[in-house]
Amino acid sequence: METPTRTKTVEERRNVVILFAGDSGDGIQLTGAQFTDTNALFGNDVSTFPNFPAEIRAPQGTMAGVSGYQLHFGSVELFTAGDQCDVLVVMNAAALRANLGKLRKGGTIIANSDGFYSKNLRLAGYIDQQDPMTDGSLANYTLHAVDVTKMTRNALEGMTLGMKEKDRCKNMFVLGFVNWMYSRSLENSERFLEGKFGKKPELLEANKKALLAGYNYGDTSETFTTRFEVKPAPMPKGTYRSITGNQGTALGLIAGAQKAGLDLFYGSYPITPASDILHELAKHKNFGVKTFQAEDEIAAICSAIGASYGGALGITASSGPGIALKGEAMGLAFMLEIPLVIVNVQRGGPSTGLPTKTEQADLFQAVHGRNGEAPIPVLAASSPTDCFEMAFEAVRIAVEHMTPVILLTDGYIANGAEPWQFPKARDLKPIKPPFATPKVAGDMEKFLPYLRDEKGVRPWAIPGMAGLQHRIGGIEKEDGTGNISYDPLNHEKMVRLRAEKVRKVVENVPPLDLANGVESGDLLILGWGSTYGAIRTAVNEMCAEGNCVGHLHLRYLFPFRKELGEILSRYKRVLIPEMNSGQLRQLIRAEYLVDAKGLNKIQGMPFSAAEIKAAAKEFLKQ
Amino acid sequence: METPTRTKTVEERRNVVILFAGDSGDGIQLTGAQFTDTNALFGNDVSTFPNFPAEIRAPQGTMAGVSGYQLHFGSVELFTAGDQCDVLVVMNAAALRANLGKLRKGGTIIANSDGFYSKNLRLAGYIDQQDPMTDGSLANYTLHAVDVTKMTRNALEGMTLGMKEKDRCKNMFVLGFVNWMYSRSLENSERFLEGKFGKKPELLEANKKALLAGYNYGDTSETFTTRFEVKPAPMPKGTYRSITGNQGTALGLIAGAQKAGLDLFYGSYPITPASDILHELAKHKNFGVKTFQAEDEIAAICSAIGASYGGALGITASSGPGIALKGEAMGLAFMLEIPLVIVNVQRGGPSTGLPTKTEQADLFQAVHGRNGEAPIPVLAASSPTDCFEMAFEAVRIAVEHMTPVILLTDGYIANGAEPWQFPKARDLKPIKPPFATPKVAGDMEKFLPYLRDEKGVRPWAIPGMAGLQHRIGGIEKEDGTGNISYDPLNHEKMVRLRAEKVRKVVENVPPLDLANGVESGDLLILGWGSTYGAIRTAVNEMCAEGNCVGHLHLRYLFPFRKELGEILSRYKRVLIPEMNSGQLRQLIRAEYLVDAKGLNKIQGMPFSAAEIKAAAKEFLKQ
Amino acid sequence: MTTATEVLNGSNAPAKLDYASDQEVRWCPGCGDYSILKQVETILKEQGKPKEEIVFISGIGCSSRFPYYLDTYGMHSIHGRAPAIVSGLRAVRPELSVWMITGDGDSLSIGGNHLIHLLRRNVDVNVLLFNNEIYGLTKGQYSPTSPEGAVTKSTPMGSVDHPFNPLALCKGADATFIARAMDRDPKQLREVLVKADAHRGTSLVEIYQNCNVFNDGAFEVFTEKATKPFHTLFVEHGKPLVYANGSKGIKLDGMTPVIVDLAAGEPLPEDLWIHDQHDSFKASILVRLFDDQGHEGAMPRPFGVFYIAARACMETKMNAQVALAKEKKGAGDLDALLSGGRTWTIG
Amino acid sequence: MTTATEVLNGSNAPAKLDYASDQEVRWCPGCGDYSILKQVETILKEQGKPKEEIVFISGIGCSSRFPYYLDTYGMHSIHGRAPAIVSGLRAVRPELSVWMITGDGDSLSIGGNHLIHLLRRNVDVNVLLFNNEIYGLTKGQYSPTSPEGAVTKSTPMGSVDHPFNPLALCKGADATFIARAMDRDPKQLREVLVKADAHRGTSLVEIYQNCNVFNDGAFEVFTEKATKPFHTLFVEHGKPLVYANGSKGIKLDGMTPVIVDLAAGEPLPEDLWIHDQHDSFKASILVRLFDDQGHEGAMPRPFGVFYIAARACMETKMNAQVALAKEKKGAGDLDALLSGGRTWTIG
Ligand SMILES: Cc1ncc(C[n+]2csc(CCOP(=O)(O)OP(=O)(O)O)c2C)c(N)n1
Ligand SMILES: Cc1ncc(C[n+]2csc(CCOP(=O)(O)OP(=O)(O)O)c2C)c(N)n1
Ligand code: SF4
Ligand code: SF4
Ligand SMILES: [Mg+2]
Ligand SMILES: [Mg+2]
Repeated sequence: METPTRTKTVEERRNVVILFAGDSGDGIQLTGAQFTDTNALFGNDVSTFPNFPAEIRAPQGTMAGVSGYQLHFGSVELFTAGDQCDVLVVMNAAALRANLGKLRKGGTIIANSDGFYSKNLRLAGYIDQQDPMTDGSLANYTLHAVDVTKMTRNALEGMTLGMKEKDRCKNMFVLGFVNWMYSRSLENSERFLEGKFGKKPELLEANKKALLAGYNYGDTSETFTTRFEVKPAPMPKGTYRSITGNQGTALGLIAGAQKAGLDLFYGSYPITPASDILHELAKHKNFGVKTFQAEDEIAAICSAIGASYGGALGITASSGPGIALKGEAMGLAFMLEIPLVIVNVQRGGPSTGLPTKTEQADLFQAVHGRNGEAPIPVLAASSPTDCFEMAFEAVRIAVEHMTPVILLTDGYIANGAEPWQFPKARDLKPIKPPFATPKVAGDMEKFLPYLRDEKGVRPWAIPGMAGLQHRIGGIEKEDGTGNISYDPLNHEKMVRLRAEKVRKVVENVPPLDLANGVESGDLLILGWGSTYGAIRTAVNEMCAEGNCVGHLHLRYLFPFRKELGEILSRYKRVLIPEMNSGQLRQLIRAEYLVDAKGLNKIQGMPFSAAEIKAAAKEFLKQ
Repeated sequence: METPTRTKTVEERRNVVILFAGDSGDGIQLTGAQFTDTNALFGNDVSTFPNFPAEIRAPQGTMAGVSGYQLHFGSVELFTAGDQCDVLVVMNAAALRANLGKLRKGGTIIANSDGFYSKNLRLAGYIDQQDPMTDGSLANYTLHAVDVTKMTRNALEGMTLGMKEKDRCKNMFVLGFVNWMYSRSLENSERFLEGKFGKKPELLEANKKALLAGYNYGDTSETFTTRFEVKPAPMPKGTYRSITGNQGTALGLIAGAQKAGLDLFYGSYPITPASDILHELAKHKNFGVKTFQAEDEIAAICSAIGASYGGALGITASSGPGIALKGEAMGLAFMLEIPLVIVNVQRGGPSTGLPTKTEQADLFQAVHGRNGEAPIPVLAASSPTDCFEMAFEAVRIAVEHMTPVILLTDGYIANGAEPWQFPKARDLKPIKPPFATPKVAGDMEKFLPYLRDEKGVRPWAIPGMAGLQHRIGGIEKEDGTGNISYDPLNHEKMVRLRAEKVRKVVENVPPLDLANGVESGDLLILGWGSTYGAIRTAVNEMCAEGNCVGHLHLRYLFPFRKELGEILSRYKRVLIPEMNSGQLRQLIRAEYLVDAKGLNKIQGMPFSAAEIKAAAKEFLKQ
Repeated sequence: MTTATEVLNGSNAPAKLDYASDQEVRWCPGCGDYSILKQVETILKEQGKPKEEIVFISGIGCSSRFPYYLDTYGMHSIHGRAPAIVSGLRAVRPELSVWMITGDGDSLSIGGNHLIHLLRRNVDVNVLLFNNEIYGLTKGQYSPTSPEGAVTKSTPMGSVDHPFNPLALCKGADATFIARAMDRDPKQLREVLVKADAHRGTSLVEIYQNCNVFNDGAFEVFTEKATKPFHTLFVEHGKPLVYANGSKGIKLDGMTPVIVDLAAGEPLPEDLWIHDQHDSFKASILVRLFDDQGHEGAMPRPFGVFYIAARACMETKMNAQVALAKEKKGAGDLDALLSGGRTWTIG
Repeated sequence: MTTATEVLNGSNAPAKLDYASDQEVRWCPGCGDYSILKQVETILKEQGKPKEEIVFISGIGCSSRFPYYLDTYGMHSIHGRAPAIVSGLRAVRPELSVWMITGDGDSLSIGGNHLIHLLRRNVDVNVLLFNNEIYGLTKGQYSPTSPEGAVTKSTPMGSVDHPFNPLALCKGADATFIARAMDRDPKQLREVLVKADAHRGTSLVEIYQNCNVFNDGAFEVFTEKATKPFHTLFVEHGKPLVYANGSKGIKLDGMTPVIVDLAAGEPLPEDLWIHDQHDSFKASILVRLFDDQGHEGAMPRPFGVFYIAARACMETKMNAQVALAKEKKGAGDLDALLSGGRTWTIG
């Protein structure tokens, strides 16, 4: 369809941060995701940060019920969802009160005036009925009050839908309006609606009408004199899609299994924010993916161990509290020396903590959280797309090195989305399982299940392979035969052999490489995981401002690559920003005796580039 | 009774290491414990090392079935069970083959010749019937072959007991003999037998007869021309008893509970080598001790949490694999901020590992093995008697600081025994629980369950206290009220407040103090846990030999005492011996950026003083 | 300060129930949990026990938020572990009134083992098992009580797991009190709760609870006026099993229960199954009336108290042993314990 | 190389059973485990399945050392978790023959939850539950099947826990195959094992096993010649419940089983309970014959196959969904998956 347009001034913007906020019931996440999609399809770079309300559902209109979706889109390369917002779209008073702090001075507020009646104000906690719409407290911002409810209802006048259904279209009105505001056509959103409501023509019509009404409202209303335009970003040539971290992880795991020629078995127990990996994998059974919702996290990892023992790729995932339950079984997998991938989508801790918020405080748990000497490779993904890469890498290491592998992501990148120039299947590294060769009749030579190759890896003999029957378990084993052994020297030997095998894992991974900044100088900002975007942005800006700063981002947290020490030594100072109390910092200090400084934010919220920049500049002054 | 004696030459010995070894069924542990007791009562210093066969039972006569009990007794202060043995008492061929390596050249072997028939030799793995009794392979030792079985049977001639019962008295024959050999009267052993078989007069008589027969055999047989004497040790004046580490832990916990005026609730699931704590506590119900054998380790710790929530002292214990299961619940206890003591009697790992052997490889797990930022004080006991002290201390800290506390011991000190100059109840520190005061009628002020005192400790309000009803859980709490809070800044504040509270714990403990050696100099040997005796012995000898060496032994492993850094800086080198791959070493390096060297033995066996001395001298040369 | 009942009544008047806490109730509007909370508040109020002597322990799940909304002592613990926490608490504080709140995932998935051990030990606690046949808090995965074939977030092609029959499982674990109720029948729910509270031992009450967001209508046939009479069977001790407004009854053919039509007005046939809440064998069959209500000629689903048995509680026996030990050996003498009886003196 | 049977025969001749491994058997002399090992070896030999297609998974405990002694594939895993490992293995390798070896502590204490979930999912595995009513490996603490009052290392004043009735618990968890056997009756044990192996689904076989070191004689009344006839009831499908050398039978009075004397020679009374291994209601009662044999007029303890039900296995349904998905969508196309359908191109 063609969309009406009057001439209004159009201003160009380099990049825009817009935050949609409202009740859990207002369809905020969908609105945000749709607008993201449209801009991405248009060619902008995008980065998003969905911020869910706490795991419980709150009564409508309360602060506790506010759901937010922050979108950063631009004509330039972007690495974060943005520090401050330019535009705040709020469906009610609570949404405004909860997010006003994120809006830059002079920013624009588009408020659904229907969400500001006395009851909303009280539920939002505005004391004695003060009304931000009218009391001038928003003087520093451009405020547009729009009665979205009324106008949506008007637009759907005469349709036989009930009032409830009609009001459910409010978010489409808003979407239509922002599409107008940023000079986007409705085409993509309409295609989406057709896909979603294809079977419900009435709902489809209603949503389309609301969408168009919102668009037209912007176009016609006198109050909006200017619209904006954000040109496509100069992204590398290629085909893109948008992907969240949890999707990336799921796809990386499937791709890895496919490249290894293994069926994928996913044993898991639901937990926020890891559940979406289970939901995603369950959709792809035609890839030989089997998902098993276990009775608890222990059964989840043990079922995965059983699957790997059977010759499939066993995978389990959870978040902190669930990972805590898997420690004993990780020890077993470590002793069995079979492939296993353990994903931890970190959330705010300790204990139940802040289930819907992000944090990086499970690094110690990943590296040290087991009884006995049980070193396991630990990887971390730094962005939604990197979740794919590192999930694939986790599979490769687990299979080719016959070891459990821990992959750390977190709530921020797990739910955040960004454009992804996805690879071609054929370009993905093949993965070679070290399968043993079954005995042919007459071959009397004894099979040694713990005989190691040059990488220190043992053969993978699975049930069904003739002549390779053997017994394994969690008790210390005799070198070679794998039989139970209580011999003191054998124990020490095996402890060292297992550690050596894990150490060798990082000999076969890419050498360390700066993310950006200078090769040596005054300051190295060393990061891991989801702080990547914020650090990279900060370092870009600092370099532009003439500081000698470099950014190294670790994806292999245990063991470290050997060249790390040398790189650290090239800088006068080392700063380690983490969303914890300094866990990587501790490991770095212990390994390299470097007096690294920590920048620690433990608020269940990602760093802003500004925070990192400020701390770095402070540090440089010292 | 008076025991016959002929005149034979008596040689004096400063200290003696004797090792009893035989089948699990031979009553070796009892024989060793009895002889230990006799020597301790006589006034020797003693130190023992019972070495159990692997958790499974092996067929009689096999290497796998050998049980050993090593006793070091002397007229001087002793800190270990001894590096090498002077005397080896073996009941069969397997016992000899398994332990010959521990016997010093020129040492004495007392062998039960009845245990060296062809079948025994084969089961013991002596190839083609070679017989150590005859093939001269023991030329470097003094060998006494004694047919214990026959002589025991002869001694019990005419008693109506069955052959099986009679043979069960073999160990008493041996005990009688060594009592003679070391000039000890049988009185103590007889008293013991009377206590044990009081109700079974026939068995009592049989055992006494065998005991006396063994004694007389030494006295009469011509082959034994000399007996030995070990004079009492110059121990501090006072009253002593003998105690194992697990007994010490149990008593320390009870004493702590008594001093705090709390009932003790022990929730636990059996596991080697921690089970004996459960067995010991279960005997003392008259102290208000309740033991609960839970369905698993998770239920064990959770039941203890429930008990502490109810105002009792909740305690749980296990070993590595069981502790691994408790991580999530520790996080809960940490968030609830209630008293809880978690004991880990470490064993060989990882996974099921070496269940009956000792190791120190769970330090990382104790310090870092939880999700989120959940710092918990970690203590470690250095000897059987220190288990009492540190268990008491763990209770004090848990109660007065309202926090879970982890106490680490290990299989070596848990099963080992030493003399203990036990304290008087009244001399033990009183422990003051920070109970809240119930509201009196009319008091309308709101109770704040998370309001902290100067130590950062919250009040302990238990069900039944009027007006203090409140709700707590594992989700992040609002400072003061303890209500659920998802506020970002509150989260960071609470993380820091909880860490600060734990940091303060060590402000109220004794300042660090060298175990022995010089205050500053060339080398500090830094230890923790059961390596105490070996390090202390090594350092004593080195100092005697004129080296500038000091020995510091940590009992508080997390957090560290503030003066630790300064002490480390007083020495040119730091050596850290551990029965792991260097876990304390890592924590020390991270905290103080000191290039400490590790001495690591991972053989399920304690260090010998000689091993430590050798490594230290090597290090001094560099 | 909003309280459960205010939200229930949609009113926001500051009226405050005695046993309600000052915390805002945060379940989805329309959630069955509100009704259960209200019934519990009501009977607490009726009984008037001092608040400080009441403790609510829960695990994790929407249902497990329950303790926050009552002004008693309460712990919102970790997923599945409430039974173990309750066991420790009861062992040391047998005089308290303890309630446990749990969901079908919390108690039958991750917490299944602790639940069956709680039942065999017969710890004195009232267990309210909120069964909504879904994982609510994690937003809609199937649970161990979801019917086979259930299409949920984690089972796009339908669940392949045969569900638990919760009461059959509890009976198998030797529970001493078993009952079933539903959020939509407040009166019957209150009656059952009062009996559960009166029982000494573990009182297991399964409560059908509607999750109107992720599993709306799961129990419609039992709760809706039109269908309720024909699909529900309310059992009463000593009374025959009769339902469908008296038009149908249940008798036993050998050990197999069968439905019989009852002629209006006529006296009831002799051979109807008479409910005996103390008969373990009968209870073992009664819990087996668990037909899929979609099936032709399905047996109705029983509600009410299935079974009550008298058996001493773990904590009672535990405390008796402590008392006995003190009586025999005398209250612990620490010095005697420390010296251990076999000592020697030096100097 | 010593094999199980050598040790059994006390002989040390190098004779080697086909299915025995080269590992020395390390149970205490006289342990009931030897007999069970021998019966399993025997039926494996009889069936002659290729060794490489057989897998034994165990937990931790004396009994769990079992897999080491057979020359098949085997895993000695961690305490209580064997059912979960089995579930994952079966899901990906449904063609294998899988056996699970566990003890009363391993399966009913720490592993209780995994066991009941295994049963409800009906994973196809033969579960041999070695019940010796004690923790053997940890040297003698009471277990969830130890009788109340049991004096053990951890219960000097006697256990205060009411024990599980293992088969009642399994029936409550909707097990599809339930049987009981004992180490001392090799013939009956073999018969039961063969039936268990033939069943598609989880075959739960409780085996009374004597721990002669820590709980000697726990099952004497059932195993000793003199008492066995009067305390054991061997059930057979379609046959009346008769025991005590034919002198006693069991009939049902309503739902309550009662003992009746049978006159020698006379035809059996009509109303004796006829065992029907497919009747779920009857099985629910049969598992309840669990009297303490010390009591006057105690019901005998049933042995044999109690119950068999046909129900699809979890792994069968799981693999069917995968097949269906492939049929519908075609075998996964990785490129299609990666592109995800909504793409845009730059440049
Ligand atoms: C150890 C652990 N695993 C998983 C979770 C995530 N989780 C929270 S509640 C829940 C299940 C909720 O279902 P149910 O118990 O039926 O309660 P409902 O929300 O339906 O009332 C899960 C899986 C958790 N909090 N902790
Ligand atoms: C996580 C964990 N907890 C505890 C133990 C110690 N443990 C080993 S076997 C066992 C119980 C053994 O009893 P059972 O399962 O009946 O087997 P049995 O030895 O009697 O054959 C226990 C508690 C362990 N190995 N791992
Ligand atoms: S999700 Fe379901 S169970 Fe949870 S509060 Fe909402 S309606 Fe209730
Ligand atoms: S302890 Fe008992 S169960 Fe274990 S091997 Fe010995 S006799 Fe058998
Ligand atoms: Mg639920
Ligand atoms: Mg057992």
